[in-house]
Amino acid sequence: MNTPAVMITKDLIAQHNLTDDEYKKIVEILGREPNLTELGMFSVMWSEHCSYKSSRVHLKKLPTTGPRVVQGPGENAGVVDIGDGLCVVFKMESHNHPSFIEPYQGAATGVGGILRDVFTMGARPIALLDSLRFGGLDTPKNRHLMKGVVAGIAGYGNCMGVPTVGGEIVFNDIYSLNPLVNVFCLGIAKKDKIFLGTAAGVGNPVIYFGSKTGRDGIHGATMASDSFDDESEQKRPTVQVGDPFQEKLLLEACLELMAGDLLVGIQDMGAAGLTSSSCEMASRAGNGMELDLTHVPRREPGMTPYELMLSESQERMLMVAKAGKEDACIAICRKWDLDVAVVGTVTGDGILRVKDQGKVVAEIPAKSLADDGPRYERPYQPPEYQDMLTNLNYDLLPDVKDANAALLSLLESPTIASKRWVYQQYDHMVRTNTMVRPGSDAAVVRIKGTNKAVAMTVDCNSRYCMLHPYEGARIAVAEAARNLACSGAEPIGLTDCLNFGNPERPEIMWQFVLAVEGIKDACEGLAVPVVSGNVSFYNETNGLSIYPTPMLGMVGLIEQADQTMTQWFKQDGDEIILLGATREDLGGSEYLKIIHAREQGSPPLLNMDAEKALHECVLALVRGGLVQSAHDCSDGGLTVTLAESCFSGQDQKLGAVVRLAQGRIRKDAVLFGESQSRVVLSAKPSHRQAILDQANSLGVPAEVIGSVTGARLTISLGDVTMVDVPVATLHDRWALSIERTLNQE
Amino acid sequence: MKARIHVTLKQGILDPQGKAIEHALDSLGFKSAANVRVGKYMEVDVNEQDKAKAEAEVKQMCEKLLANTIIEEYRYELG
Amino acid sequence: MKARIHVTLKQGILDPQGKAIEHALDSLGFKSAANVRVGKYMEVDVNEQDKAKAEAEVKQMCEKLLANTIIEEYRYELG
Amino acid sequence: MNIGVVVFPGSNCDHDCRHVFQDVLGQDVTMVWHKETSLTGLDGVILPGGFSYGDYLRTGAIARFSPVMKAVKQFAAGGGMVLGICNGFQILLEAGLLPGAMLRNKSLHFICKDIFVRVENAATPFTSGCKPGQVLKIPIAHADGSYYTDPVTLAGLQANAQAMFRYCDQDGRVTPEANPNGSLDNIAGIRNAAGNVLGMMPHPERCAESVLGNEDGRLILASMVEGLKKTKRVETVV
Ligand SMILES: Nc1ncnc2c1ncn2[C@@H]1O[C@H](COP(=O)(O)OP(=O)(O)O)[C@@H](O)[C@H]1O
Ligand SMILES: [Mg+2]
Repeated sequence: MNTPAVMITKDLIAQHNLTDDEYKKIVEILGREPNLTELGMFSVMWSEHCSYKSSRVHLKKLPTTGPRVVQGPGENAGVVDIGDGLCVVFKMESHNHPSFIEPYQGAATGVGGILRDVFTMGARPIALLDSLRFGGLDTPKNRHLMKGVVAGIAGYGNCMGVPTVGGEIVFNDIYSLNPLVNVFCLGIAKKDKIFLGTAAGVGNPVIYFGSKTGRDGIHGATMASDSFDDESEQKRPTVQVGDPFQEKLLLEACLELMAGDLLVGIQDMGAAGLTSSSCEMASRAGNGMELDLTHVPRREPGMTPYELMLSESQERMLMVAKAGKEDACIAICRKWDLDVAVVGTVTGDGILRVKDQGKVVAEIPAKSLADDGPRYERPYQPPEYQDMLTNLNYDLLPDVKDANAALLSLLESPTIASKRWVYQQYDHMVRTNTMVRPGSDAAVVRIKGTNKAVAMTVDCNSRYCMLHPYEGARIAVAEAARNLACSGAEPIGLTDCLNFGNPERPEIMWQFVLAVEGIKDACEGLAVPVVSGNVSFYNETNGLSIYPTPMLGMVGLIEQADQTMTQWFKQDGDEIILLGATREDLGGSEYLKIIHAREQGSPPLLNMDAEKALHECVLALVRGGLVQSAHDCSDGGLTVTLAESCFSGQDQKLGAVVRLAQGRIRKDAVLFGESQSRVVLSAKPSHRQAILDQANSLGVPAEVIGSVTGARLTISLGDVTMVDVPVATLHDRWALSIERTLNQE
Repeated sequence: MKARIHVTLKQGILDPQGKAIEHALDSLGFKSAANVRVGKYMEVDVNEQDKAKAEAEVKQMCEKLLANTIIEEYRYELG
Repeated sequence: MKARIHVTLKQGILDPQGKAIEHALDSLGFKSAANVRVGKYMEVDVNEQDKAKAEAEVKQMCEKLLANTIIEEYRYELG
Repeated sequence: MNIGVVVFPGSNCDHDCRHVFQDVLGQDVTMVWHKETSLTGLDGVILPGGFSYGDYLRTGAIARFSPVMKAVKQFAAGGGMVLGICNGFQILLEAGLLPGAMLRNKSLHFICKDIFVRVENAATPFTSGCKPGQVLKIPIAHADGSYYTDPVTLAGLQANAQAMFRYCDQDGRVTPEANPNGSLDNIAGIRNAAGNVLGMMPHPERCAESVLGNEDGRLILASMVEGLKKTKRVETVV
């Protein structure tokens, strides 16, 4: 080892976001001071983003096993068996910080990253979903962010030929300086052809392929582990530019490589690039690796080992081939016009040894880099103001007077309004599998060559999570599963993307710990395993954190694709049935925010047994062919759900007349409260009794509340007509709201 | 006055489009062509007699809208 | 030698991108800006000492690949 | 029939076209890599949708120089049926197999949605299964679909009934509102003068199965298969 050319000073250590203790540990591991390249490698691998140092101890609690689980967390993506020798491979990831700095490229490279995570496992990606959070659209900056992010996702996903079949977007000013961009990807693979990121077999060649390495995104991983402050501007040169065309070639090349008997392991170069892919693959196999940077394809002259090891240039992969198969691998890469080079070998000594021009420039135990990073049990405690948020005196809020106006305002609020402006920019039909397009509770894609389909949804009500992280997280899981049930699917697995503020603050850590516990309990209650996930901390600016946003992506299986259900009414004369009980649940509702400008109160109560029974009931009804539509009640409550059922169908808009009993609870709670575990069904009158019997046998409250008829939505409470508006008017407000807002400049 | 504005990617930033064109030129047999970089060119009529004012205006336009200064740089001529 | 190539839409062909930028400039308060036209700008290194040859080469590139002469026109400088 | 689906780097509707011709319409399909120089043995050729060469520079501009395009030109010159869908249409334009060019959508956005087209000419091998004036619901998915050509060429297209599909509303009215991208004369698809090359922006392969809720596109693709059978018969007689 030659002596470090650069003195490792205290400043340098701090610039690499390493604490004194962490640095001491590095010296201990190496038995000497690191050189600059090594310091950089440790700093990226031990960053929050790569090492999960604040979250690991808590994530361990999540249930990750189940009869269908083929691969749980720890690999590039989770794998779940769907029968017929096939698996679904899925994961969700955030690209929040880069998207704030450069919305188009940030979002685009986020899509690129998650796609690579899925196709490195041997799966062909067949669907994307995106989950977005922006500040209110009343500022040019937020509009600019939204336009850029949506264009970036479209630009990358469309070019790749992977349909973006769904997603969700919520607008709240808390996200103005920290927008969230989470992307979910699902692929399909043969069960006996799953590839892992492992560098097994001493002597096997290590091959680099894809794009050339440039100076992009150096320190991207540490940036994602750092809060923004007023100096963030200076971090800008780290922006990476995506090349979806190159990624498309990479995808096809990978699948062709995997079809042959050529590979031992493969991994994409995501955050921390060549460093993470090499040390993680070696560590998983208990091996070492020797890399010679001399052979790494470069975009620019004069790149140092430090830059080469830390670059986050996109669209690159590392594979370990079977010895002797190098030429076959190289030929396939060349066919697809990719740069390719043998850059190293698997070694048996457990050391990641990096050479450049014949000299050793780094020498670190692979396992220390990949797995022995620091782990923190950070202190946590609720913020002082937590009680103030939940204690809301409803007596101070007058009950609803003009329910028509309230409904129109809710439909127009961008969180509820149609996201058509967004999903029309996404190719959501390529690959000809999309059975249910964006616009229903869950997206459904058929699996060619089988009778099956998979349903997918992403959900998280972060206002609930802010008011009560545990309950909010449970509700998010329940809502996701409910959306699947309404589509006719049974949940088979979950991926999460946990977006939070700075974990070094006890109140943020408290939110995190409670949310994880909520996910755990809800997943156990519904028997859904968590198979992959991602944590994004430090979503805060100048000490102001986002709402805790544990985003969930849930995947469901539909055994018979023709038993797929959508949310909109189908036929005049059908009856409308409400499953589930309505309580006085106004806390944290969209209604309180829009009408009373309050984000307060306790989130709705969730009884997991009732929720489970509801899913069972809805699934039985859908499979039995007894219902024509099923739509769960979420944002905006029963009235918004009914309105959406009237007009969200592409081909026709239908009216409804609904009569609700005037119980002992507030009118606004009946109309707009967000009680959980409720679903609005429509069905032929001849199926009424069978439906009520089915619900009754499962203990699910069920009530015929009206019928599909006419061209207006009319809702009465007792004898009083509360809502009476032409469906065309409702639709117009809902459908065009976002477009109108964005086109105002 | 007419402003002629060039917006190009900053040095070091990946230019996938330039790369693809370079590759295409090469396979078309233009072996002497190299280092293709692609940018935008814009013409804007600026209704302003005072050259200094017009210049300030155009600079503002570039900074605010026409160039994405995170990854792009710009230059302009007035006349 | 470096070729600097401008490819722009022919006069008379609607340029929605130019229109959109014009509109955006207007709402940003740049009231004096009008008639925005957007085109492409490309730089290509041409490894050819003879200027005439280089010029012929670049013209060929434009005709064959860089511009679609049904909708676009091009001009270039060499230096 | 043996149908060739050309695969350019960046094609992404190639599998979809194979699926429909093979699994839905029961034909043989051969995937043709863009470096191939011969199309012998094929009855018809599809240039599928996608982003060949990333759509960099202009859509279809680079793909048109792929080695296979020489063969496609010969194939078309010999009367072979060629269908270009979306990016395939754009490539046919750039290659000069069809007249005109594509401009950016008027909205500047990529647009993916169902639209309606009116079948302007049902007396062709690509549309024989349609009724004249029939309205089809077919999805589009493109950012550069605003068809443009000079007035003389346009007049020629009209005179020869070469404009095959025009964007219309649900009731078949060709209106500006029904034009999703700013195409000249609401043109959604054109054929060449000889009638054996068709380019269209909408994706018939995306709506050819009941499981996807719409089978209108099947009319066009099945017509093409029928058309191929007929030309095949003629060939063997001669
Ligand atoms: N960012 C987005 N991208 C694609 N589709 C979206 C996006 N946001 C919302 N959608 C679609 O709009 C519909 C309504 O979304 P949402 O109100 O979040 O549904 P739910 O409340 O049932 O989860 C869904 O079908 C969803 O997939
Ligand atoms: Mg829902």
